[in-house]
Amino acid sequence: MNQADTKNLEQVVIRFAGDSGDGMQVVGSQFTRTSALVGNDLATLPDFPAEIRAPAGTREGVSGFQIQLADHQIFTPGDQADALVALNAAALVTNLGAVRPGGIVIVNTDKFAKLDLDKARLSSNPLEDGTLDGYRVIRAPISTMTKDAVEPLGLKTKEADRCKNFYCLGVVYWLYGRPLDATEAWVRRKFKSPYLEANLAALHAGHAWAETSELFQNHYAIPSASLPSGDYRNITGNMGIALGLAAAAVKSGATVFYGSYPITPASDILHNLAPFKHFGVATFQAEDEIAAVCAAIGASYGGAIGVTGTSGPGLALKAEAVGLALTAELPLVIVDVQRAGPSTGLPTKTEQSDLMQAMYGRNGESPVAVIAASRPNDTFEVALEAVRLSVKYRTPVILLSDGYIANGAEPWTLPDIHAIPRIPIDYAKAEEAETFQPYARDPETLARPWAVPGTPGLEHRIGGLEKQDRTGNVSYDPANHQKMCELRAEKILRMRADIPPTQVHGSADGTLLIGWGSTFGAIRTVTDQLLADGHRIAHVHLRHLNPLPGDLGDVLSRYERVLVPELNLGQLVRLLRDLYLVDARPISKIQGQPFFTSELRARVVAAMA
Amino acid sequence: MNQADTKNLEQVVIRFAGDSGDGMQVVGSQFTRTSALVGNDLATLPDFPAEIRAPAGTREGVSGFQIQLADHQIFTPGDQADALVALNAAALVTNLGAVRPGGIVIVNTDKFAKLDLDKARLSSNPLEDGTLDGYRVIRAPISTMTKDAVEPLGLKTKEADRCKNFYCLGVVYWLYGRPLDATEAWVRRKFKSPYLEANLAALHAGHAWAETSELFQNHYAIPSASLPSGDYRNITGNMGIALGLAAAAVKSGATVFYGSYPITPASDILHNLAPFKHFGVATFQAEDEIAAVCAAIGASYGGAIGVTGTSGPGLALKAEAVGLALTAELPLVIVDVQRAGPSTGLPTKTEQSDLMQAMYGRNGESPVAVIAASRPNDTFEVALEAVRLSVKYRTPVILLSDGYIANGAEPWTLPDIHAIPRIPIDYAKAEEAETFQPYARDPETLARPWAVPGTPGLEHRIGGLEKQDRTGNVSYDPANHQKMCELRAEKILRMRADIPPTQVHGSADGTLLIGWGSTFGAIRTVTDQLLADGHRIAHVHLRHLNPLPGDLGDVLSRYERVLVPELNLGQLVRLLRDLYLVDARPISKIQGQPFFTSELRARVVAAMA
Amino acid sequence: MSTQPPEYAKKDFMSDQIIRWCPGCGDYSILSQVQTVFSQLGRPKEEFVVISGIGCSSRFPYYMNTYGFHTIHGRAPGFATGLKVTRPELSVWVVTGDGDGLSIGGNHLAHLLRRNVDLNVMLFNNRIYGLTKGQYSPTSEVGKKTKSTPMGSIDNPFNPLAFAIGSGATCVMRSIDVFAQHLRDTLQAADTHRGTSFVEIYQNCNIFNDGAFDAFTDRAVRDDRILYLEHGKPMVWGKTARWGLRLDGLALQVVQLGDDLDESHCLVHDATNRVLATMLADLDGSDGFPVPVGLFYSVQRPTYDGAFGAQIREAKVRLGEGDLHQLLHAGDTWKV
Amino acid sequence: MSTQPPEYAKKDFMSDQIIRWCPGCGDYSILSQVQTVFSQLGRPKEEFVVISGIGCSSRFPYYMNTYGFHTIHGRAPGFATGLKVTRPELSVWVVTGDGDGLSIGGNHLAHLLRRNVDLNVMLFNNRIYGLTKGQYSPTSEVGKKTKSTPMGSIDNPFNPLAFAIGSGATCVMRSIDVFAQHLRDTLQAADTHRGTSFVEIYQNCNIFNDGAFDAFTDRAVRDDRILYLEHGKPMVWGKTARWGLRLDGLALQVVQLGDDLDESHCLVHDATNRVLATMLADLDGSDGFPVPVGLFYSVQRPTYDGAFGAQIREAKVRLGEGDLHQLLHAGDTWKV
Ligand SMILES: Cc1ncc(C[n+]2csc(CCOP(=O)(O)OP(=O)(O)O)c2C)c(N)n1
Ligand SMILES: Cc1ncc(C[n+]2csc(CCOP(=O)(O)OP(=O)(O)O)c2C)c(N)n1
Ligand code: SF4
Ligand code: SF4
Ligand SMILES: [Mg+2]
Ligand SMILES: [Mg+2]
Repeated sequence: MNQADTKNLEQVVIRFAGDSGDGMQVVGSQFTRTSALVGNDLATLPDFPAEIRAPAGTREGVSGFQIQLADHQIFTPGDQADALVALNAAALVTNLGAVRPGGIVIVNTDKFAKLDLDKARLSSNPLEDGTLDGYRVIRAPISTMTKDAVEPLGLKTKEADRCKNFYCLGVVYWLYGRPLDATEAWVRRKFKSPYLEANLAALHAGHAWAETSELFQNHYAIPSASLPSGDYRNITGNMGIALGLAAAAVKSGATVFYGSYPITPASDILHNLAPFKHFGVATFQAEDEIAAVCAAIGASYGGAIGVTGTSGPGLALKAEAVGLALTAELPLVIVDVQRAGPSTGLPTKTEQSDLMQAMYGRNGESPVAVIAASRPNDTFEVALEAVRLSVKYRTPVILLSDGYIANGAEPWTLPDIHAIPRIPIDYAKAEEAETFQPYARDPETLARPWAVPGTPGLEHRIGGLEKQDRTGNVSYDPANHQKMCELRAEKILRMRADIPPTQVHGSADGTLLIGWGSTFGAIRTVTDQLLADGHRIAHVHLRHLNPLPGDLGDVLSRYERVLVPELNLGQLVRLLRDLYLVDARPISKIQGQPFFTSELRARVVAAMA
Repeated sequence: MNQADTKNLEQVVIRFAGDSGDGMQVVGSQFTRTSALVGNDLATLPDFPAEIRAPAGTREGVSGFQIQLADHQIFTPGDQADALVALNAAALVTNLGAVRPGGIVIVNTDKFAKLDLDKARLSSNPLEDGTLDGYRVIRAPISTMTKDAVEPLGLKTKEADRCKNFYCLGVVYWLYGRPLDATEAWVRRKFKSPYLEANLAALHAGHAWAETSELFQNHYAIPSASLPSGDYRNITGNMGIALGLAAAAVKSGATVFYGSYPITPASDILHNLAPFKHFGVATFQAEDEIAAVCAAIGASYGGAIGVTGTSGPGLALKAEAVGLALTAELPLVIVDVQRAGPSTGLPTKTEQSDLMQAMYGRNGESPVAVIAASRPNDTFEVALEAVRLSVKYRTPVILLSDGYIANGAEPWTLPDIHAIPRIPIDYAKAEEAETFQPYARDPETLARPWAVPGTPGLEHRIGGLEKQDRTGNVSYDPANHQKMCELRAEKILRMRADIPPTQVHGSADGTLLIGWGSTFGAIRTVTDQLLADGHRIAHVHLRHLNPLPGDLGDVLSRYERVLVPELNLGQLVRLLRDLYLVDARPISKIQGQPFFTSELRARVVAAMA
Repeated sequence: MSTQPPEYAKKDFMSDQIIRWCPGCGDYSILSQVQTVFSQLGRPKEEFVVISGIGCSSRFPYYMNTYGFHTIHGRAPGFATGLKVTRPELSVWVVTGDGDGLSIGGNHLAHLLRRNVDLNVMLFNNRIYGLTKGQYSPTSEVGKKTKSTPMGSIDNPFNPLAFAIGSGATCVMRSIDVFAQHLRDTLQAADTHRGTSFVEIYQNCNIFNDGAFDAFTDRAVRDDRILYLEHGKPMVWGKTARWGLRLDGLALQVVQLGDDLDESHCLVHDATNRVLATMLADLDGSDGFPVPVGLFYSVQRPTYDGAFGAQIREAKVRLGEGDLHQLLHAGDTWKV
Repeated sequence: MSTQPPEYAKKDFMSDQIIRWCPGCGDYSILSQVQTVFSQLGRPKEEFVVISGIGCSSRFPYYMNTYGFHTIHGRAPGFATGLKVTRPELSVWVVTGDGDGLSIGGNHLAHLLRRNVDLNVMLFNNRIYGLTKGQYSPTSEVGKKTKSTPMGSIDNPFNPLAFAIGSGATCVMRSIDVFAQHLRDTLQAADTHRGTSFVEIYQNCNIFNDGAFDAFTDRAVRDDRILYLEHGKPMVWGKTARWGLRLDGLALQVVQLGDDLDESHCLVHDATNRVLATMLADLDGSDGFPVPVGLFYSVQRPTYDGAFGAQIREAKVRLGEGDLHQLLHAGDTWKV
């Protein structure tokens, strides 16, 4: 029995890395589940290779998963790992840089033969050449030990080897004092004999080996966090949006029609929604992005809630049709899960570089609402909000997410479904036929009637040509055009009434960090750190980007210094400078990766100097 | 013989209006030519109906043409007409509002029968109901008089009636003391017997009638302007761009490949270029805007100068491909002849509402150069400039024109073709094969080599994925992505070296009017008027919108007040506020029409109060 | 749908908008026939939706007193698909042109046809871009001189019917603007077909391509040049003389009927035969062959909207109406 | 082109980039054959240009040591057309997939084919979207269960060859990733054809659609299921037994060869017959019919790039090299 002490940790960052075929994402999600179930707060970052299946053992084929867990609220998956599990040579060399000096490195020594080193383009063996100096290295023949553990079950060598992810999981579960039961139950549900038994055997063997091998100096406990009480589950951004759209269908009673053309990293929204047919969600895989958005508009025209989802290049293609929806004044939600551009860019990497495209990427004066999710666990709400605004104001709403939010997972407090407000759908009725005018407007929202085909007496024609106020007939009248352009712009501004007062986190003056989207975690963490250090600093994170909150100008004016961290070359900062004439300064990073807390902190501190 | 006095005028605005089938554009262009030949400065504004051929006699079918001529430099076709020729009832009622109180109105009384009034949706006859009170009305049975004039030539009634535009022209030529010879020569070139004789007969008859009928109190003379000496011709924006592109082919020795899909008001560029094949211009009518821009990029990839032209909706469709060109770092010129949006909007009307789309309408950080023509007679130069920048920096350049520039005509001083600098084309050479790197850069311009297929030893692969600096190989390296994004942005900024110092017209302090595009004439006129009135006011008109001139910040800082007149809801003003943090204010008009001088003046004066 | 079919007159389908086509344009005749046909289909007016792209032809919806959507260039099939799959009870009609439907919009049209969404497409083929003032289109003949092709166009045109068949269409027809009765009959048949009915309508653009179809639509020659295709009928035509089609291996052959040859020797039209439809689509009036109009091809295949709705219903049967609480609580949840 | 054809080995066409397809992907075999064929075409390496869209298949250019352009999704035909008409001396090859070429890019492909630009299209058909991880594609069979279609897809697939023929293609072929020699021969033929050569290549995606073509590509059954089409050759196939195709009216019929029937009783392939090509394109291996591969259709028609260049040359002959001064001074000018 290993006499290792148990040490309490406030937080820890763990990274799993192996070949794409090694099941690292499974390990990551099991570790996440178990940690959530024991009550830690956590945040995760999967790191897929761009290739579908790069050759096994190569650097290109490495798949990783990072998780931070803590006994308090946290917002990021952590900058540097305290522990790394590396299943082969390529995984080790590509991930070692992410480990803090002195961190634990568990390596599968079975995958460091000459062939493995060649595949990883290594000329010397990192186990021997000093690469690992300064780390606490645990060398383990994981492949062999796994094979031994599952031997009795008679699997083929290849199949036996596939169990090694559970072996690792067992090791790490012991190391961080996690119970095995949740994973055991999951394996029982997911696998059939003999794989069920084999995976369990590997899991237990790994756990036992860690406990008995005396290789570990300590093992650790991370007490549970005092999180708000409630029911929790883990959620990715792409799942949160899908659930939010399903909820919109239920809460409105209208069909949610999701038209989409697959594109990384948005495709999973389509995949997640496709099985929700019984919730009143209809999905349509179109021949391209243009057909997808047009079908969504066609569905909205018929009284459904038209939604389309894509990433940046697809948003570009949809621009013309979005312009039609905004002049036809029909509901339409466009989800843009941003990825690194320009052009095809780095399709699997994250970025916040479509804000300007969302704001301005259409011909003519074509204002649309823009809102953004800031973390996986607000995507549900943001999706509902997008539908709500779009239906209420009858205008396109662009919902910005990004690759980091889309694929990252974090615990989400399940909402009480009864507390979610209904989304009122008020089609124009046959009884209004006498006075019906297709472009009359609600005095408060400026929305026009939603008069759907099939309603007797409301027959009318709409289109992309400029329309006469009220009648909707084609009009070339100069003054009317000005009026309609102004009305469409004003309609977006009216949404300010739906935006709650800006929440400021931190001090009432000094430096303001203002952000949007997936930088939330990094900015919030840095803000808290600097507040703790006695700085006068605050954080505002925007959900509504167009219109911006009505009180934002006032908020901004209270601070000496406004800094805008973004994963682009400076986009929100442009809007703020333009609108409020404040000398807001960008803190830009454009590397296909989120901010590291330490990096952002350093840059904020430098800017404050 | 009419004893009418000859009065000298400094300037006069004349408007012709008739049915689309009445040949008003011919009359307008003949009047323009003749006035140009006698040495007036002038500016014109054609006003086409949106329909191809609306039913004759209806308001929708009215086609108009306005011209201002002067004995001094002018910049606009004028706000209000001093004289209107109206060939039917619909033309009269739709154009009367454009005539100044007390102005001359020449009406064809033959087209005011009940049927004509019905077609024009008139319940009473404007010749009788007081509509024309306050104008100097000349009532003339123009149709009848034309028929009589051409009778001897034996034309069919319908054919005879078609000559009435020349009859009008004869009348107006007499009224404004214009010689007939240029038009006579043109008719002789253009028509065959008996139409030749008929049109000449109508022209002379109109002239004679005006002289002898004693209906006119005066006739007028507009002395010639003292324009810079040189050879002149009239030019429309769409022709200027076509000529500029032909000149670019000649001056570079490379093929200019123009790929386009027809769209109003850009189609004429394609039409104008198609006959220029012997200049090294190749034109391609593609199946859509996307194919058009892709073909242009393919041509650039092969060493041609790829150009594509469209209007706003088409620019939206091209966005994704423009992103590829900018990351592939290939030359590409995109001409956007703007029209009123959003969506299909008012396709035949002018607007400046695509500036933000040009700047930001693409996914990712995707900077491109943006330049704008400001009047028909600078389009030639601007087209050359677009090609020059694009070839030199190997990056897309968006050239903004608009419907007003595209179809408007004004005199253009023909450049000395020998004074036009060569456009150097420096393809990478086979001899460089040893050291060739597809993404190495010119230290000054940051341009990468233009290595075209067919060059031995330079085989390489490019694409839309992020590329490693220098080698051009696909790279997912975070720091490299940041570097490449910054390099692409920097490349655009380097173009500042090519922008001449900002020319300020007017006072060195006070109020600055800053504009771009087709508002040039209105802004310059207002500035001159206000300067004359003793105001401290100045005008800067931008050709380069991205990057903005390097000295612009300094210029702006010298003025107390910065006003930005635009035909949109405020776009350049956003760029200026963002970049320079000046409290620049918009003066917006969005009515499918240019600013009237008087209107702009009033708004500027109000803003200065 | 109401149980009692409403009684309409043509004028009930005329909107109050001023028509903005050139006087003499073939679009007028088509509009008139469509208004008449709609009034006779026995459906409430509010169930008709006319969706178009951009072009002269695509102005069509404005003139129909039904629901109408004048969308963007080439994309009408997308809008129509989204509408029809969510509102299958509506009668959806797409109006497009040779530019709108076969140039920028060719792909959407092809995908509509392979999916077989139960709606009707009317492609007004005037072999020119009307609205943009006369450039050649993908159905213009080679060598066409237009403003954009002063030396003549050099692209081989699409054959719209061959394109439709190659894309997997289930119903392919052709009619002509000036053949009022035939056009009405054809549109009636389009309405009846379950699945996408593709109707090419030759339409004269008297401004930019006048007389494009005169060679076989002119009253004087019509009867000798046009073959009216009807399923199960022998393929014969001609007024002054009688002609018929026969099969010669894999080619069609024209024979003159007379003493020893009569209708019974001619090929009988089988509209379910895709190969035959392909061969007929090829005939363009040259070499003594007629120009066929009417029903080229028609087969039954499940419709996309039908299958779309069926899957939703099946999901509801299998899984019950979705329970939102259950959905959110699916998978691993935990309590804090 | 150099007069002395260069001597190349396959490896001269292998680039230095690491190949990023899944191990076992059918794309490897295609790459290998293309490298071999290019090395044997007798053209300088620098004259080859490979242009692709987006997809696993569209990664192709990176692995060829030629000029290469990995463009955007579905648009490769546009780039290739712009390049070829301005640089007709180049050998241009388009690589696309069933998603790239027939979903988002169907229209550009159709227009390329009707224009007949002299280049070669290789469409890797794996009946799935590989790069985006396994959604059904426009060539997937009805009922295909994928992440986006958990209850099975409901769209009738395109038949790529029928689509190509319907679009006006002049040369239509099919080969298979694992038929190395056949694929090489097919690509050689594509190179030879003047005009757009359209080659569908069945390609196994072993990750998302493994075994899609096993039913007729498996070594065990191959010879009994595949019909190799060659112009002028009787259409017979089979190893264990011999089978042949005959014409029965407008339908093909399978006959077993033996005592009283031999090759001479079978249909002889006429690759210039579009109707026959259409019928052959329909065969999918069901009902005892074979899966045809090889040359379905090939005719000569003027190429777009040829006519494009000819008009430019003709303009220069007729009008002389353009004189810029004259051009600017054309029409009415005046002096001040
Ligand atoms: C995106 C876009 N591109 C181009 C246009 C310009 N445009 C309008 S209609 C048209 C062609 C119409 O041809 P067709 O469909 O044959 O209609 P027709 O006018 O002949 O009836 C074009 C190119 C447009 N409106 N939108
Ligand atoms: C504009 C745009 N939309 C969507 C995508 C995402 N996407 C990339 S490849 C692909 C489908 C590829 O299918 P296919 O052409 O069959 O290639 P395969 O991967 O199967 O070889 C899609 C949808 C994209 N890259 N760009
Ligand atoms: S241009 Fe041609 S198609 Fe268009 S309305 Fe006029 S006649 Fe009809
Ligand atoms: S996903 Fe399929 S097509 Fe793509 S590389 Fe892998 S095996 Fe090949
Ligand atoms: Mg047309
Ligand atoms: Mg595929």
